[in-house]
Amino acid sequence: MAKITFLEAIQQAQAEELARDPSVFMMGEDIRCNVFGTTTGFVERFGEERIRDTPISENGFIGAAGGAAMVGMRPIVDATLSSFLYPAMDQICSIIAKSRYIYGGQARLPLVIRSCMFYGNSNAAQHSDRPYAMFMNMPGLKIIAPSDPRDMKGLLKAAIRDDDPVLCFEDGTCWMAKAEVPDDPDFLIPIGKGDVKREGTDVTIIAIAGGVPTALKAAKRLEADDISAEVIDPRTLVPLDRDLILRSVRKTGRAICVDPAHLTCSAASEISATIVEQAFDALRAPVIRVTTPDTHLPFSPHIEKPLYPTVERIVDAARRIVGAPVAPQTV
Amino acid sequence: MAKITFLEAIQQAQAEELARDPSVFMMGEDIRCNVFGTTTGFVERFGEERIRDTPISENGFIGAAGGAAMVGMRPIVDATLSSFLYPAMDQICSIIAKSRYIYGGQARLPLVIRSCMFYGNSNAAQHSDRPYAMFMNMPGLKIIAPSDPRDMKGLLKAAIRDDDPVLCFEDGTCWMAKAEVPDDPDFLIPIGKGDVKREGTDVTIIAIAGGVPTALKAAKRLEADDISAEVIDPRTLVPLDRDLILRSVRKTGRAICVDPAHLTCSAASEISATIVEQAFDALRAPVIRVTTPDTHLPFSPHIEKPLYPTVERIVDAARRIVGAPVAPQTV
Amino acid sequence: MHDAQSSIGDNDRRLEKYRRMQRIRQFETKAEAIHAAGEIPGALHTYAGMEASGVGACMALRPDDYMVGTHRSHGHPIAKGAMLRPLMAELLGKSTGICRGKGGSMHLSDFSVGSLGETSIVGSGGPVAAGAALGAKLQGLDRVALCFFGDGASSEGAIHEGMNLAAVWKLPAIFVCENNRFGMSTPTSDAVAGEHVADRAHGYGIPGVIVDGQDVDAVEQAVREAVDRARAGKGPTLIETKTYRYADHAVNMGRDLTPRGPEHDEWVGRDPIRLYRARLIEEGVGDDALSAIDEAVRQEVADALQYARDSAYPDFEEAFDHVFVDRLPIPADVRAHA
Amino acid sequence: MHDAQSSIGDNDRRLEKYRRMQRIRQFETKAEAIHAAGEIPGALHTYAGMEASGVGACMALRPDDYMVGTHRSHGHPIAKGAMLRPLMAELLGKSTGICRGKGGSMHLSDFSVGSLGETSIVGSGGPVAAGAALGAKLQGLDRVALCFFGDGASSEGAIHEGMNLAAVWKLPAIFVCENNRFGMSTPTSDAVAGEHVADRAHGYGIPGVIVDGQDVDAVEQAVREAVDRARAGKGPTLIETKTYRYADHAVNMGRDLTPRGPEHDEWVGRDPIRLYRARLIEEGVGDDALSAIDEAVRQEVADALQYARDSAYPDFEEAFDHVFVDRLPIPADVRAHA
Ligand SMILES: Cc1ncc(C[n+]2csc(CCOP(=O)(O)OP(=O)(O)O)c2C)c(N)n1
Ligand SMILES: Cc1ncc(C[n+]2csc(CCOP(=O)(O)OP(=O)(O)O)c2C)c(N)n1
Ligand SMILES: [Mg+2]
Ligand SMILES: [Mg+2]
Repeated sequence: MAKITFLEAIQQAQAEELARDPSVFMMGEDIRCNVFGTTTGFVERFGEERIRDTPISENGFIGAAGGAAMVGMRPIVDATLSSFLYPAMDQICSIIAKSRYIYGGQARLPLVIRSCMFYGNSNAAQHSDRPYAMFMNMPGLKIIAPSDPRDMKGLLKAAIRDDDPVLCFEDGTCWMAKAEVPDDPDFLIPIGKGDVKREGTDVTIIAIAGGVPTALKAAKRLEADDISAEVIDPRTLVPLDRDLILRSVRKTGRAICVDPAHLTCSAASEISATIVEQAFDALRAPVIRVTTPDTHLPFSPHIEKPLYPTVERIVDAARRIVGAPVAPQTV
Repeated sequence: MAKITFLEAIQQAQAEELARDPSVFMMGEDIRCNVFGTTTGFVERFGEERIRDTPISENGFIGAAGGAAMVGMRPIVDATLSSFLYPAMDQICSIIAKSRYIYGGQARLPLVIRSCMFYGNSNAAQHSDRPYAMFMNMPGLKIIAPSDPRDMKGLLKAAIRDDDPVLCFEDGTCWMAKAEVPDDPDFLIPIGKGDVKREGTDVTIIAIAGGVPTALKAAKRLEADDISAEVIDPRTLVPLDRDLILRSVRKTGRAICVDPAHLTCSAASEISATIVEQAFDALRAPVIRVTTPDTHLPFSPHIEKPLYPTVERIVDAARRIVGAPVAPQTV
Repeated sequence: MHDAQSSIGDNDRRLEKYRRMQRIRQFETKAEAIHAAGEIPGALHTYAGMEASGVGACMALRPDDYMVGTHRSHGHPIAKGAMLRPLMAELLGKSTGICRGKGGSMHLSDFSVGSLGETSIVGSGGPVAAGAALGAKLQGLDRVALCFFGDGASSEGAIHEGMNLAAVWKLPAIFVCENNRFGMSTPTSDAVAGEHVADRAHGYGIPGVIVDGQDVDAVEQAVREAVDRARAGKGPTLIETKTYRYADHAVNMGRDLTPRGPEHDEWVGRDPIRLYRARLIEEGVGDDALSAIDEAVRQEVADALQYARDSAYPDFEEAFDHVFVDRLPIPADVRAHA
Repeated sequence: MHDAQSSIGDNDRRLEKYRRMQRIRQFETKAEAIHAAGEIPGALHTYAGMEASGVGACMALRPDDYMVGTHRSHGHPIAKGAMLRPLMAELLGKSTGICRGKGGSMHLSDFSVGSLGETSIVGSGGPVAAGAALGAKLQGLDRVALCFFGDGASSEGAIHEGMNLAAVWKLPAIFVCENNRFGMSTPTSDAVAGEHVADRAHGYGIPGVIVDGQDVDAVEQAVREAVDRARAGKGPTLIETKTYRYADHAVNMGRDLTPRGPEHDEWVGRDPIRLYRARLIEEGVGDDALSAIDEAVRQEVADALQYARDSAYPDFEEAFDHVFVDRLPIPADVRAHA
């Protein structure tokens, strides 16, 4: 066990799997020069054939990952930022998500597409995307969105070993978080299993990616109001651990979904809809979504920052549904 | 008033707006030859400059629509099938949805991107997409998804006159439906207003696109059980007429969301989440989603067809939440 | 008939080319008939007129080489040596189909003969082929990956990106543009800038070759040179086969939307199978031998159809297979009414 | 200084070129300093070393011609004649910024000088420029649309599709590839197949021109020929300006990731502004006149910075403007805590 950052966890997971399995290789734009610290020492250790800088052509190299996977390789694609997945939607949706199905199981596509959600730092609308919900609507893609170094490492390693395509969304606001992470080279976190990050009895806060630390802070703050919040991190968005969420909501009777992405058709919406469909009998209050509203993200910092879920908004939502007094709101 | 089909409604809407406004023009693959009957007589009437066959390069010509709109044109893009929007996601999400915002209002992008959801006819997974939910998660795009010829015509005309980019999803299962449609060249249906397709008191069925006729049939069938179903068609998905939906659910206390798209992060999920968030007090039963499950669509007809929402599934859902007896289910 | 191509002797090789073209033609003639009779659901895009392009190209490949195709998917796998039974069963949507009834006419991909997808999203095979070539290179195998795409597809960004990637990484890939003069109803010259698609090669610093797509030997020769180059680590080649499709974009759709010109008759006059048959006879191959092939293929096609008809449709559960490696759970309400 | 370019006399035109290059250089030098001091949020990609490319190209355009640029967005609008105050205010995220604080350093697009977006998604300007050219054509205007893109961007499908579309429709578009030898840390030769990006033109049947990107006159001349061709309805041209960026991909990020070679010093020695200054003096322009411009620009930049600093930040409500033409409603809970 060592205390490492989220970025170091990515680095370790990749290094261990590259060392373990010669069919694993990496490609992406400018990965050799190790801009963010996730490929430290890789060229020296694994060589330029396995650590490949690509042309700026996301559809081309992400599709090529699909082709390489079909012939037995296990590519890890570093797509840099999630905003750069749009140019590759063709290959992700029509080839990677569907080839196994449309050819009746003849194809196998073990590959990982990593991308960072790089929001909150004045990168403006074209660089601030958090688009996992789009991909959740497309069958055939597993999706992980870890919120701490331990989950990051265990899930990424599991993703690299998984025989299905996995999209890995890495929340830039979590990059510098540190945690104890096992050194065991076979430390894996199973894809599809959520985690209770904090136990509680009055309200369940289901939080995604960068929403998790915010939710944990809110839970702490709610202690002062004598509100006991349980915080659940699904960690994997597809398949979603609906059972864990429902179990918790059946216990608390209340739910808040915290999601740094846009509101409409979000993962938060999906979780809310699942709860009302399957745990209605247990529900004692509306399910509240605390997300980024459906506006784009502006460059100017002081109008950008308040758009993301905040501790205050979560605390208010919790107070409201638990029946505690809430600060007055203007509409 | 004349009785026309859904396809004829598209044809009329386009013809009228092309005739009305010289800045309107059309482009798309093979539109001149009028494969589906939506451009009958257009080349003769409006000329090849305004009715343009494009190369097979969706990102190129959809982006070009964005550029043309920025300089004062009002392009109508016929993207043929919704499955072909993926290659154009880059331009749709990064340019068309965001340019007005990122340049602080300097740009205006009045354009319409039409595409048909061509499912249910053995077109297999790569040609059967119904991806509107993906675009609902991206701010900056208005989205219409009409279910009958009248709405189709009125909404498409409104979309062409709208100063924002509008995606128009045309449900192939509605193509041949006929209805009375006004001849008035200024007949418009406002974007953002839903419609009560049938009044009822026991349960609200909110249905989308091709789900509407199915829901109406189910409502009829439910009469036999003495269940009075109200059927609401949002018609526009962005902006969504949340008020209309909530008003109805507050009246009936029950809701079913019928959506021919995949379940996870669907429009149905969004509607359900909205209901539980804002009309929880009125809810007397779980909100049920009747959608296509999260599998791809197979070619073989008799395993494809049962995947879409059926009258039976809606009827069962209604019975279940109204408290009537339901056929037993195996899990 | 799906032996290792490399072990075929010279005479056999010629007969095998003839046989594969016949198999494509007869398979499709039958398919078209039963499609018209309503026995095949969905659209049917035939390859008639283009057989020399697919067969010539695939005969230059080894069985373990890879190939990626298009929506016009019947010709490529047969050219690469696929058996007809699973292909015909697929057209009928049967569970014995090569894609277990999931793919249908646009997706007759047989992975056992190296086909890595006949993808119906125009242009989308480009990156896949580059990736398969990359995989072979990383594995130290001397396999190549061949990508068929249409003239219309050349306008797609995916083809550009696939070619640039293959060229800059010197991947063992061959890009074969089957220029049949139309993309649906659009003449190539209305959609594709430049005189020849092969001219694009110059921009990537790779060879660009134009070949008579009705001459199976010429196509084979051109592709063989590209394959040799690819195996030698010298990178990809772009080959344009000038060819022609006889039928409408998709058959039995009503009117033919293809705006054919006066050159139509000339093209039909240069039928690749008839041309090759004449050449073989000129070279001394007996008419009998060829007619025997025709007859054997007729029987093979009839057998395939019988097999397809006798096969069962997939069970409903199978709709939930192959989304992932593990079968998906089936929602109770869907199952209840399936 | 943002007069109609076409009305500038020959001497003025030369001084104007010099002035615009100076405006870019000094604007960025100042921006870099205050970015280092933390006054500008986000990343800052400077254009230093490339001024002749942008200014030469834009001086061949009319004020009413269109232009689309990139993430390296300071140079293009200034080259096209934009005022500095709203640009500097934008860098500081102020509501008086050209994008009202929504865009920042990567998106300094000034629509009033014909700029239709400096888009930070690499390659995404290609289709937009083709579309603007199409719009001008449909409107019967003789305007052209110029698209700046990088060597790295040439690998994107969007650039290919934009060029093919423009070529096949003979649109009045000019594609200017600013080849500064790197895309981030990647040398052009590692990412872009073929010797020159301009070689791609052959595949589209359009002229491909290579020009010294450090020579503002040469760039202007090359672009002018392309513009004339475009206005005459003869379609697009692809021009590659061979140039160089001095700073790291984005400045103040720590270490310079650009793997520079021995040619670095040579490039720096061919500074486009110094070269042009020397040429003008050789041609008889007085050193005083040029120094007066330097000084005037210094004052202009200082004024712009003062203006930017004095400006207010946008109100929170503005975050909900410009998603659509009508302002979005602000959710109550978001407003309550903003
Ligand atoms: C991305 C995409 N756009 C459009 C289509 C519709 N479409 C199917 S085939 C076809 C024409 C293809 O032309 P070409 O590439 O020349 O192949 P051909 O049909 O001539 O063999 C089109 C436009 C599609 N399947 N995929
Ligand atoms: C689609 C996309 N992919 C990747 C990036 C990240 N990125 C920003 S600039 C850049 C390099 C661009 O190189 P080039 O086109 O040569 O322009 P230059 O920066 O050299 O001016 C990259 C990879 C991006 N912004 N957009
Ligand atoms: Mg063709
Ligand atoms: Mg560059």
